[in-house]
Amino acid sequence: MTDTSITPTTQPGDWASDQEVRWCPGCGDYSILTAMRMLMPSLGTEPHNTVFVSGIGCAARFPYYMNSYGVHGIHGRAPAIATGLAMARPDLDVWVIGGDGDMLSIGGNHLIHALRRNVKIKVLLFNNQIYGLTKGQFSPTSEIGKVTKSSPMGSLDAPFNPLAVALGAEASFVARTHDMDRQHMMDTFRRAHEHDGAAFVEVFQNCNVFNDGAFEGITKKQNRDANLIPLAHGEPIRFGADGEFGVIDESGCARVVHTADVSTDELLTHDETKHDPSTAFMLARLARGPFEPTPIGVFRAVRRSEYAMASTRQLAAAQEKQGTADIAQLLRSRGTWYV
Amino acid sequence: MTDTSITPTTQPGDWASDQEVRWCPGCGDYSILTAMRMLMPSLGTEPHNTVFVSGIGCAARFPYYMNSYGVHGIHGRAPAIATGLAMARPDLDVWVIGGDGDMLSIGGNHLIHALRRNVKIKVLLFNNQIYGLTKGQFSPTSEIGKVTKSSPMGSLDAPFNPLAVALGAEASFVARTHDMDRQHMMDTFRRAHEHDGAAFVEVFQNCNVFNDGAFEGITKKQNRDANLIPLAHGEPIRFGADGEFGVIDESGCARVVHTADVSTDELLTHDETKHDPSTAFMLARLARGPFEPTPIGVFRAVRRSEYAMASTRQLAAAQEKQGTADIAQLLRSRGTWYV
Amino acid sequence: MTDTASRELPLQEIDEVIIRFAGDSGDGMQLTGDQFTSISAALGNDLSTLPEFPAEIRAPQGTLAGVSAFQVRISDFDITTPGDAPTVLVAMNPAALKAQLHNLAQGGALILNTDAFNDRNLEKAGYASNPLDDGTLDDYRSYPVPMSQITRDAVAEHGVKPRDAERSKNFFALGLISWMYTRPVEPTLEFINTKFRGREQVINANTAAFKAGYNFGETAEIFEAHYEVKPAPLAPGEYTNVNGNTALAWGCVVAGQLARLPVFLGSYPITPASDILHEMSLKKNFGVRTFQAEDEIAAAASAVGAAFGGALAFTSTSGPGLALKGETLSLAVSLELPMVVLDIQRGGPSTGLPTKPEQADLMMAMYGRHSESPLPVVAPRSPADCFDIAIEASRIALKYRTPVIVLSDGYLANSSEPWLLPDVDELPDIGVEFATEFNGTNEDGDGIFLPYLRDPDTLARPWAIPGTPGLMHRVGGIEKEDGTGNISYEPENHQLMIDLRQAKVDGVDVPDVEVAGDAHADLVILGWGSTWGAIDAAAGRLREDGFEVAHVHLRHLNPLPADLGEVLRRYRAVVCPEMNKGQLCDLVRAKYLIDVEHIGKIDGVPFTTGEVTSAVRKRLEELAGS
Amino acid sequence: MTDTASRELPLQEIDEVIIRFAGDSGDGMQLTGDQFTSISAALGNDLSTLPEFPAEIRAPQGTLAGVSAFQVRISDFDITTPGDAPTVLVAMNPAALKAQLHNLAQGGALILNTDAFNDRNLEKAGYASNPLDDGTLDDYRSYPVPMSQITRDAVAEHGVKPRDAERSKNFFALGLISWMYTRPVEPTLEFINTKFRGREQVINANTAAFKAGYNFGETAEIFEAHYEVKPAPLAPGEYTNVNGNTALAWGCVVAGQLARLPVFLGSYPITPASDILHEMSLKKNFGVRTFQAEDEIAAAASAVGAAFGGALAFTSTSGPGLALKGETLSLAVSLELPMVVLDIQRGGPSTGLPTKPEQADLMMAMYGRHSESPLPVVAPRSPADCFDIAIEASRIALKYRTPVIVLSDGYLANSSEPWLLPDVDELPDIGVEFATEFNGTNEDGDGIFLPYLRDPDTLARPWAIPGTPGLMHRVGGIEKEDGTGNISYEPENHQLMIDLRQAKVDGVDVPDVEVAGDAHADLVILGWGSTWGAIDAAAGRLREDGFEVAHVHLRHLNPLPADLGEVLRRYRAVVCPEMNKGQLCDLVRAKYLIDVEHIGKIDGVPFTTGEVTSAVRKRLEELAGS
Ligand SMILES: Cc1ncc(C[n+]2csc(CCOP(=O)(O)OP(=O)(O)O)c2C)c(N)n1
Ligand SMILES: Cc1ncc(C[n+]2csc(CCOP(=O)(O)OP(=O)(O)O)c2C)c(N)n1
Ligand code: SF4
Ligand code: SF4
Ligand SMILES: [Mg+2]
Ligand SMILES: [Mg+2]
Repeated sequence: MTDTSITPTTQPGDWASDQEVRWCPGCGDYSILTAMRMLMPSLGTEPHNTVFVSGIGCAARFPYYMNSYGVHGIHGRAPAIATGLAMARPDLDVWVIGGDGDMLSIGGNHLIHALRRNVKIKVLLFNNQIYGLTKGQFSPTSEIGKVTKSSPMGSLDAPFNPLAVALGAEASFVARTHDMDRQHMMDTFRRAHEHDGAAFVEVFQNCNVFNDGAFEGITKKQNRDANLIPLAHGEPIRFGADGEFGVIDESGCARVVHTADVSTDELLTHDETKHDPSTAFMLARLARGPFEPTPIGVFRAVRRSEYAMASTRQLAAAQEKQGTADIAQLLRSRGTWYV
Repeated sequence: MTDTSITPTTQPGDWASDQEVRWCPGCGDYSILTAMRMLMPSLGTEPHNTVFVSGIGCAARFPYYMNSYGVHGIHGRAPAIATGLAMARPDLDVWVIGGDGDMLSIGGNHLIHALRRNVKIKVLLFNNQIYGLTKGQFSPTSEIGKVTKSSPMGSLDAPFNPLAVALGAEASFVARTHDMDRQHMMDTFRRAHEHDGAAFVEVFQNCNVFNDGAFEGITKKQNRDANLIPLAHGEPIRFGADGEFGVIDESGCARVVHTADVSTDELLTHDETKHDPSTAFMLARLARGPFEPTPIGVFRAVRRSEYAMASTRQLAAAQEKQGTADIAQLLRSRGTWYV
Repeated sequence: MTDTASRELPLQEIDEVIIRFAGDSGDGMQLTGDQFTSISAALGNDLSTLPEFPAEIRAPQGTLAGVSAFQVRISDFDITTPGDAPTVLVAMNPAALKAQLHNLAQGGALILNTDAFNDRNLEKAGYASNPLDDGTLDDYRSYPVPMSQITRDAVAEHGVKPRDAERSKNFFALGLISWMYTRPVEPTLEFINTKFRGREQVINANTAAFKAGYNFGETAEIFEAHYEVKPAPLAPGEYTNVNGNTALAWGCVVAGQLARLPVFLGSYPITPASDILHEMSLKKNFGVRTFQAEDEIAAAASAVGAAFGGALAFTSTSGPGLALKGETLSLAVSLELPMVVLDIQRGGPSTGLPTKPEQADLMMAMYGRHSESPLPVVAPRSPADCFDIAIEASRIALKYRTPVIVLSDGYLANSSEPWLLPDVDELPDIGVEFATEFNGTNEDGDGIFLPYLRDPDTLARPWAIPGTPGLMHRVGGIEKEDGTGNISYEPENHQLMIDLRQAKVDGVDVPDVEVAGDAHADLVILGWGSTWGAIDAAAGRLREDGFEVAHVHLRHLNPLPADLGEVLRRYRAVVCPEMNKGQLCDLVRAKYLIDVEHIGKIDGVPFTTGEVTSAVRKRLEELAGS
Repeated sequence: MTDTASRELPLQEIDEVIIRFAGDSGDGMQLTGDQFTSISAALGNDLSTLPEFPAEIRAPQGTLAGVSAFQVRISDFDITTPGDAPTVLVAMNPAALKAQLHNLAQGGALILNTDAFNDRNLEKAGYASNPLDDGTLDDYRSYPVPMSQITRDAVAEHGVKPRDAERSKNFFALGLISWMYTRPVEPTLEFINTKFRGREQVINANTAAFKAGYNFGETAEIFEAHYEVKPAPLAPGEYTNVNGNTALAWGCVVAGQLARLPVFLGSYPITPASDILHEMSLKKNFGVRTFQAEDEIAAAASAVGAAFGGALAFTSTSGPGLALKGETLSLAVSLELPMVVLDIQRGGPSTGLPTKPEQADLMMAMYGRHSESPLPVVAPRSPADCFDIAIEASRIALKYRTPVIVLSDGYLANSSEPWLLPDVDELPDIGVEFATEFNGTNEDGDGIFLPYLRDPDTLARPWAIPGTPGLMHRVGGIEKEDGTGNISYEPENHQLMIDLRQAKVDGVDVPDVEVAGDAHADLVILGWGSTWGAIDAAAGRLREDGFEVAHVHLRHLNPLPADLGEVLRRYRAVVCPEMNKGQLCDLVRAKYLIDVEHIGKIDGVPFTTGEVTSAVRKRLEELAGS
């Protein structure tokens, strides 16, 4: 997956801004930041052609720490800001960073619309299943029954499955990674970057202050074998220390089986390029939460018309047809008369 | 599906308000209104226990024409208004009506959050794939390439599949019907009404002024056989004049086949009660648009905790534990001293 | 049939006429009015038009709710409004009569399609008896014409189905009115040919109906005279007829050219602003990118993004949408990026009266954001001025790096007037430079970029767009340190930044007040926005009546012209007609402690010249008496 | 160790002390301050507190960004503010010293944890040399105490891990301060036992540390004296200590009881308003339903829905959220349903300074909606007043069927004061009746329900909730016909409804102005909201200095008290201190044409008594001189 044709012109350190990083010590955001800084030199882009756009939240402080252009926007609106930017400047590498509250609560609508439009922005949702910056209320990904400051008797809200939301919203690129695996993050972010359209990546991120250990059931070293299902394009989906588990399709739903109990061709072969998102959806729904076998990797990566370039093509076609800008002609276009 | 145990205390006419209906002559909204007025008496509810809540748009004028309580809200916010109402008053029968712009564009976020919370509101989305009230701009369900006032060279926006959005958002009840089949509408609305939670119904609705014939490919009499796939719980999914077509699962994606080419048990048996929404999603994605075989009926109807009642239970539990309201005790709850 | 009438009817010269075409939405009244306007424009009349659309998309045929109207005023002198009351009403059916009669001037002419006055239509319009013969119309000059029948007969030979035949009756009416006001025939025949190109039958039918109408006037013995309105003494030059929304859209497109920047519009449809989105969507060849966002917040946010990227960014909306954009505009204020917000005001609160104008978003434009979020506000005063105001707003936005709000309204949006085309070469250069170099040094003496280092004159910060090597920086809505733009929670810095943002807006270069009329009068009428026409006309009438009156019309509402207080203090009375409850009044009162008196009206209908005249006259008389 | 100190140190009686505890976020300074407050309250002092939280969730340990502080003022007289400058600063590390020293009063006492002044911490705090011995502290009385070490030693015997031992050092500091100000020991020991119930080791460690601190004061020979602050002459009765957010939340809960209505709160978390949501979420046994919405718009919309359903509905937020709610509030204005919006103002624009107070949302509260959308606005003046204002806002909302905005701020939200508990039976009945009957008849004489038929006194419309047989009706944001509430596009009706909505708000029963201080002074200080304490104290100081000064503090901002103009006109000068750029000033200037002079400050820090005093004194001196 690594594109070796690119000779880095920058070093990871070139991507670090001069601002002191101010997340809580131990926060998962640090490792994501490191992964991003380490990845950047190999992408063949430059800091000055790169923009990080964010909303509000702990995650949303991310742009301050990257030595690129950046917009720290307002709560929930980053996908919309980024859409305008990406349309005006299809030449830029635009990343959107936000938390589960930022992009699934107040900003849910902008997210799903950006995804369906397939505008070339790379959306990383740092899912810590909590509102960090406002000090610990439940978020749209918190589990039912979660006791927080705003849900002292337990939250009543069924959580979103971010990947299911994205797939339901026509996302052409959908992936998941987690803050405990730098290489996997880098690979996944690279794939998002390479995708010609809107890319959505859920990053399981630990908030050690308000929701510590939310993803331990799958990301902790000793749980990974049993619960992390790495997706690899073209490969049958199997996992476990010795590949003893696999995933099959059962009338449209994914189910975990012992590989011993089924023949290999009964196992689902992962195909991220399928145009119909249903299989990806099925995989996204395999786990009911990060406490049972959960796939990570690229769920879907399909080509469809990228929005900003399509818009550019319309401008070109219009110029072809109507001629380029001519103010005098514009002012006369509804007919004139002389006095 | 008709509950015969209810003796109607009202007539359809009792549900008609004194306001003149003001949709364009020929608008599909009329037949939906008729279906609703005809259905109501058989539901065992009364006009004074019923509330229609809407946003803004042609569809959103609906509440004015029902002789019940009603709120004609603001653009996009009907699901949120209804959520507050349904929480404050779990005893009421709350319906939400809106167009594809109202509930999928500006109001998309409120819709998906209401669905995931499973608050007892019945959401009918009148999908005419256009902005009617503002006189014909493309909507989030308009097809790519659609030429409208705001997309003179064709829209670039990939449309949402409303059912996929709803399923991606954890909707516990998801159905589709269309304005040319009164009985099917009535059956579907009844099912929505009976569902103990948030119900989402997409109604294909013809806007004869700005988007005439959008659904003809499936709803026109002569196309129905070939393109309308009626879903029936527990039955294999087949359609066609003589059941010559069927639907199968192909590694998690739905596909239309000639029934002659497959054995009956290869056909998908429709199970609306499946907890995993993946099969329903697959069916929702079967058609890429209303021009090829498209399922109608109830895609999903599963039980999960209803939000308003869950909230009521928390209030009761709190009273049980902390005792009922006592102002004096409240004011002393942080400790006091005497001077 | 020739261009000049033949039956020996007197040809009376009149100085103006105000005609209102009214019919069912399906009757093509807008088209008819538009075409009449075009011919009159070509004849050199001054003119002003105002369409009136039904609130419903397509209310049931024949009902009051379905009435669509178009008012056009043509004159041989300079006019600024479409006129208070039509002198001629063309009513295609009973509903049109019922809905519009109250507007008609006393003794005005009524041209009625008698065929439509059948029982069914009368009932739909809510007439208990037939107004044609129950005395309802006694105070007017009625001209009953069986338009449907004659049209059907006239088009019969062209093989048009009877059901379709009647659809040409608007051309009959146009023909008749063209005869009455001695308009030439050819332009309309040409128009029909162009408009319906390729549909022979339609062309033939409409042509036949039009000629039938013209001939009817000439031959039917019901008209006493026909009329001529001579050209007005307009400044010589090339004119076009624009409404405010079109002019505004063109202004935005042209501003991009004048700034040498790509134009971006993020918008969400809303009456009466949608046409700006529509019009700008047609200008892709100008490099204009339009984005129909999912809502108004996204529309504004996308404009912020585009502005960060170096576009000249716009967002267009009406009141409810502007209310939604407040938080995002506060971000734009904090980011100090250029962008222009177009608010086409409509009746409120809430959904209100979406198709009716109001001027009640001024306070929201000033204060509809949390904390101290100052931004410049400007307002056009006429349809054609919308073009200039778009360029002026863009100029301010770019020069000062600030969001600017333009307050137009539903009246300006839809009404139109002849516009003397500007000399393209005389249009201002509003371009600004992007930052490309370091503008500071760090402790080590190395060059650095300070994104909030201000221009000492304008207090604008540098605009360095992504893609510029070396100038990478981050902007955000948390309070920023002066100069570096880094997050700062320092009290002194916050006070400084609050003061700087305010000073920047206060320092926008706004021209001094222009006093129209009698500078030395006792009373000045203060106005802003679309009331200009009515106030100007009222001042004219009052002067004709021997009063002295001054008129100050503000195009810049924030900041106000530096000399405004001083100018207003010269007068014994300052009155301010506004379609609101006194918003400009309050701004001026608070700022200058001048007792500006409000002349209010908020009923969805623009001020008439008469309303302004009589309100001001009353005050003038008081002053004279006192 | 006993309650009274034994070493023969003089016991000085003082009238007040202002102590600021400052340390790293993890150091437990809030707990320490709270507990000191509690003991002092029980001793009968008057008191006022103000916490200061770091802007970051958990900034790196030892850095300036991570400093958390708590200021408490105790006195033997009546006080209204937490004091301008602390007279005692407890600094647990170099960062705390660096961040806070500038606040300390000249000559103030510094109690320093010398153990924390190692190279690493000094560097983190940005000290080039050690302030303990480089002269930095020469102007203060420093008391260096090796707190970490003594704490570690003291708790060692309890088997606490050395790493954890230090965590008790805040109790050491509390013990020391308790000794200095002769606070009793038992309440804190009890507190420790309750707070850490079940965690024996922690109880023992904290107890040991606390006692060690107390004993250190008594035995270490570094203090010259200890002090006593006698009880204040507070009105007798039962007191509790509340901050503004808690009082506001309780007020909302209690308002529901007083109205006999279920309470609904729709909210989206935002600093500094979130605690209202948290607190109300804990009151489910009062039938309070809280709903954490997906955003602020949904929060407001859900409140509208709940109000339609018959609940007493609230929505709580801060500036950015209120900006988002504008369109929805305009709907609420149009629907004429009761609801209360709580805006806890913070520094802006945009994200601004989220943890700092400001009073700059007043204009947005007044005008942050499109068109003419008037609604009542009220503001509490002290933490305890938040309770009353919630009830008052609810009363107005219910009586007049209107949304009401409450403007609190981040200062009131977090600062606390002793609150003499009200007599529950004396709380007002704010209940209103739902409509249950027809209130009109149709042409046929049949009874009908007119949802917009108004009460002639209040102009409120009937509130008929779903479930009421026969009263089915529809409400909406399109303009409604007076009486029937049916959609109406009629011009006269629109004007009428605009006027009625305004008249209803203008007619809200607001008490007359209360003039505090010298009613016949030349100068009056006009204030609103949280500046009350500082203004009141400043007025007191000025009077002590021989000046006459009046003080008018507004709790009702819309409508303003009927006699406000008349009262203000009695004074030669009206000055108005506000944490904004002159918003109340402008409202009053526009309305009464009175030259209200702005005393501005917008740096995220509340006015100190000193600032108000000197600004007003200057003006008083001018007046005297003139
Ligand atoms: C309009 C608005 N509403 C609310 C807030 C308060 N707020 C800031 S961040 C946040 C949520 C943070 O949660 P998340 O997005 O999950 O990010 P995290 O801090 O967990 O990384 C909220 C509610 C705000 N800043 N602006
Ligand atoms: C805040 C706001 N933005 C925009 C509008 C304008 N508007 C009214 S309805 C509508 C969309 C109508 O389309 P849809 O929801 O599909 O309903 P339809 O008319 O097709 O039934 C829009 C954009 C509005 N009323 N309020
Ligand atoms: S609060 Fe949680 S998410 Fe935020 S910085 Fe701290 S650990 Fe990270
Ligand atoms: S515009 Fe379309 S959706 Fe609206 S009423 Fe007319 S036909 Fe129906
Ligand atoms: Mg989060
Ligand atoms: Mg629609």
